[in-house]
Amino acid sequence: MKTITVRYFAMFREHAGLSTETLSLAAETAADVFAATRERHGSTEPRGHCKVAINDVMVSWDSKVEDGDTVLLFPPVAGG
Amino acid sequence: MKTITVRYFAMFREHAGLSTETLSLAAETAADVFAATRERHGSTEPRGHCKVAINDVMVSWDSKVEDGDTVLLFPPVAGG
Amino acid sequence: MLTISSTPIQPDVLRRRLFDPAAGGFCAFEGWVRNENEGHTVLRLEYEAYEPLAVSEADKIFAEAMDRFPYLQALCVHRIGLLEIGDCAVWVGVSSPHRDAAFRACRYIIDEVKVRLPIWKKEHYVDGNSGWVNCERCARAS
Amino acid sequence: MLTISSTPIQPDVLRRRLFDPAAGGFCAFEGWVRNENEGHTVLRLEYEAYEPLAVSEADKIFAEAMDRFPYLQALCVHRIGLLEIGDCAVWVGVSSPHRDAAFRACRYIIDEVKVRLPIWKKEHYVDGNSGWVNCERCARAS
Repeated sequence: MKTITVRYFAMFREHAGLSTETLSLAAETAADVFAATRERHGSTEPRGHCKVAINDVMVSWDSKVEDGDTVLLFPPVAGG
Repeated sequence: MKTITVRYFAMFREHAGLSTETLSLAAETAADVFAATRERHGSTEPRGHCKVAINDVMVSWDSKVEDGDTVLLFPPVAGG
Repeated sequence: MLTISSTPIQPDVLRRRLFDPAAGGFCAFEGWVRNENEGHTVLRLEYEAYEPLAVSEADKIFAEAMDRFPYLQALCVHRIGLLEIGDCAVWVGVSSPHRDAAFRACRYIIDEVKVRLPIWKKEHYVDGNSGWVNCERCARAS
Repeated sequence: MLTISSTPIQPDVLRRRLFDPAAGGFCAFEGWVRNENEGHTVLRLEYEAYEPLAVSEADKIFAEAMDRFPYLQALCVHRIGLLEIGDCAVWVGVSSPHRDAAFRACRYIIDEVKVRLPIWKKEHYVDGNSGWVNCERCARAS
């Protein structure tokens, strides 16, 4: 198990009802963290246009997560 | 012969040394007026990108001029 | 350079910062909050950004624009917080020796800002509902 | 609408005149006097316009832009007289529901203004010479 801090933004934060939580997860990749939080909060948003960062660096969903990482989950964006 | 008032703009005015003059010309068209003023002032500017208006309406070079008309001769433009 | 601002954008101050004696053209784009979106009457908008990554992603966008359409100076400011109809949500300005590069770089920057930056927009409708908005390109693709 | 002005252009005043609650995008272009043209160091510029026909030809340009890229509001102001480096010689602004029409209409208007309006530009160079400038498209064609 790894200790992962997850940060939620915009609709993810509203859906989870919190902006940050620290979880104990058996996750290997960023995609695993996304799946675990989806299940945890009963979210139905598809991963399609979402993005993810680990420790403030944008990464792909198959990037590995390490014990102590902070994973940022970004719902679909709409600037401007 | 027709009495034609000619107005010169920008380089045409500088070349002619005046902005308006009233001439007695045997001109049929705007092109004839252009040719007559070229000869009169020894100008060498080709007609290519020049434009002409008669009585404040843009016209083509083959437009007829009438006695009493004001012909405006516009050298190549460069707005902005 | 991108700046995230929680106070009103001041276009006149920003354009002065792009002055350059070699600049012959300046192009600016502003995104304004309008009263309608996809058939809903909009009352106001709420923007949220994750600033550290918005800034670093914008740096990449500005560098890409420079590669494609060499310009002299460029700036982008994006509002966050609650905005009313007519408020300026985003400002992009580009100065360049010639107008073609100014137009194209400005267009490139705003197009990419809208789809790549971690910025989210929530619309509040006249019927009391509200909703998070997807970027246009994403909405079309999904 | 085109205005010919012998006093400095005020972009911030002009953009406010284009506000429209249905406008989601606003695009502006400014032509600035730059310090160089085709290898000559420019000291200042002098613009001359024949206003009655500049205004009527601009009306046609605005109508053509509206046909092609429907917009909400558009304005153009062109300076005449003596201008220094960095001065704004021409300002075009367009507001529209979406940004694509704002960009395209603004580009169309400035492109046509530069080649069709009876406006002439005389450059004064650092070497004491001066010269009347042809529009870019004309210069290329001739």
